[in-house]
Amino acid sequence: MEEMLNLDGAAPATQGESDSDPALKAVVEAVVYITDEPVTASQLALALARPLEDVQKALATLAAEYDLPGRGLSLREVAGGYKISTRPEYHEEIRAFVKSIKPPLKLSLAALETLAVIAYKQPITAPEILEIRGVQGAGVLKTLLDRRLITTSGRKAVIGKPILYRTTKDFLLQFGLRDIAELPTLKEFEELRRLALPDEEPLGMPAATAEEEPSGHA
Amino acid sequence: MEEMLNLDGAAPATQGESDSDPALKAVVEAVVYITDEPVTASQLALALARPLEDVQKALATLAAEYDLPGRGLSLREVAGGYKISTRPEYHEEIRAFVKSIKPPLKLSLAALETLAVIAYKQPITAPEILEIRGVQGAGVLKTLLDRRLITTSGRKAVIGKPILYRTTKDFLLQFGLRDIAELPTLKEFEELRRLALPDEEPLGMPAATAEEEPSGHA
Amino acid sequence: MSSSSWNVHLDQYEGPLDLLLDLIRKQQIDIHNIPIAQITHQYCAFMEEAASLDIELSAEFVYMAATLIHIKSKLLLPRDPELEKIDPEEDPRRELVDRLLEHERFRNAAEMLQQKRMIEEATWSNPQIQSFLDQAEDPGLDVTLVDLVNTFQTVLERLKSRPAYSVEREEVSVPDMIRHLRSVFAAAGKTDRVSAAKLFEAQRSKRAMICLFLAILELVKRQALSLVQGDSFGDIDLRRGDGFDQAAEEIQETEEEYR
Repeated sequence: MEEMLNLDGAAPATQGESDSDPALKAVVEAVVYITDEPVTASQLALALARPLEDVQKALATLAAEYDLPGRGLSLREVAGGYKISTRPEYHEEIRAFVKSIKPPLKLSLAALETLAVIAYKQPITAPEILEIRGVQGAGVLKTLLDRRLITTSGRKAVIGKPILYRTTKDFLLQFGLRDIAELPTLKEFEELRRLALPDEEPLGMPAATAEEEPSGHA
Repeated sequence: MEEMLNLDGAAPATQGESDSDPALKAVVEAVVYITDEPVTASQLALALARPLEDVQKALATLAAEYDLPGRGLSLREVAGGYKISTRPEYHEEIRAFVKSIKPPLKLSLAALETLAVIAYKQPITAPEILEIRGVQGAGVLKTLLDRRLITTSGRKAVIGKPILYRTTKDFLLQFGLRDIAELPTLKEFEELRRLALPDEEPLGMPAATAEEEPSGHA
Repeated sequence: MSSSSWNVHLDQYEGPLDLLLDLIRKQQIDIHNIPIAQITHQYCAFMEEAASLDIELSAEFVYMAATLIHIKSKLLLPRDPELEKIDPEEDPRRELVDRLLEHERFRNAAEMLQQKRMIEEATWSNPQIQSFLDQAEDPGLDVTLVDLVNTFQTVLERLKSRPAYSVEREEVSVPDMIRHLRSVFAAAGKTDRVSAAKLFEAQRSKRAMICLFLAILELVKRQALSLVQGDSFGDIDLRRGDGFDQAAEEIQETEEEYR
């Protein structure tokens, strides 16, 4: 809120604008608006023949401005580039107006788990995935490949030369991730559980989800 | 202009907010963004179940905000409705940008089929490709040659001495392969297709390979 | 915990790790100190229940049961305290616990991905790049390696479903082509004329063309077939003669003998 006032009210002339060239910011906004693939700072710098830092500054300013309350759109970093989209909280209202409803990406829990294993352990082979998951069933790999969420990534130099798999840019796009490093570490998951453990009884947070989730997704 | 001043300058704390509900303004912005046809105030009022005046006020506020310097987009009334578009003064830059982005490799289905046959059966002659595909595909080879995805590779020692084709280094680069041996075999893909693998590998076996890699991301 | 309280989930355990984890978490058992006898008992009860309900459990479930029993017996076996001093044995449950914890982490990660996906699904973009693109551009496919493999599979499947004579070209012979000619004329009906060019164009291999050519030559020689040309430089047609069927049959027979 304070930030908004700062930017919007107090500073049409000075502060809000001073840290990034308004003309450059305007062009950058226009370009990000039209592109279908997230656009990177270096693509912009190259095409507009402007220093990379200036472009980065413009993008940061824009992202902050879109982040203000009272905005229905967001400009954020996904899959290494920037894109404009509507905010998830207005999902219900917007739905009525959207022409091309994107088909919901229905993934089974098995597919999501396999995807998680690949995301964290990539590049990884099918036998390794099966070993971690403790189940046979490479069927989900085909689903993930067909949906372009994963792709092959060479072969592992062990007997049989099994194919290695890794996640794709589409994976980042569809899950709204900046890059693979944005995923919380597996250790963090452990800590979340440990933190939540003491009051397991009353709230039962992680235990409850562990119990109920399978029924929901399966 | 007056409106803008009103909104922006004079009223950072109270007034700017008071004359339009920020949540409504946000939804309206999102909807105007998502619709391709200009959307009217009454359409919005109906769909969002809000009084027409409130919607009109939100639209006016939005239009004024988009009109501020440093914006690359405009939200204005066109043909009785509102729509968001890029500002004409940035069209040159947008076009330059669109031209600069390297388009992803796009191939017609015929070209992709031919490329797939060459990749798996190389070196191969044009009649042999035709034989496998069963479809006449004039010009496709030329497309692939022009894009440097395939190249000629001598002639086959049969009647007519037809030219042999093979894939190139560019092909490997394009598909992220180190060498052609990394190409997944059809058998491997066939196996993925089957939902559950028969227990070819006792569960314990792949453990050895998995253990080599616990360093991953975890 | 009675066995009936988990049978609602029978079909939901994708693998034994899922089941074990659920047993442990539901009973708030310390995962680092699993009462292996109790868990093994419950696990086996679950398997019996599945069997009684005719639910087919995969081989991994059986394998896990064996693992549990093995751990249980190892724990029961008294260790020589002197030996323990020199070579302290690792807790036999250790490996299983590690696997369970890792499995749980990925289960949580999967849930996290699911949430991220739900948020992403609730956002929309409306790129306007089309209005800045060259309209003439070829709307091709944006291809990946997976597309390449899938495409090749499609091509091969199509190849399999094509008529046999064109597929296995090594098998094509002169008698095959005579048979082919007979069926073509049969289909042509009363006209008795067939375009030679079209016949040749329909062949998918050089060998097939040669066999067709030889078949025609043979039939012409026997005057069962004649070649007609409407006007100079016009298309050449094949015209069926009176003895066509008989001659065709004879050639087929003799050729067949040489094979």
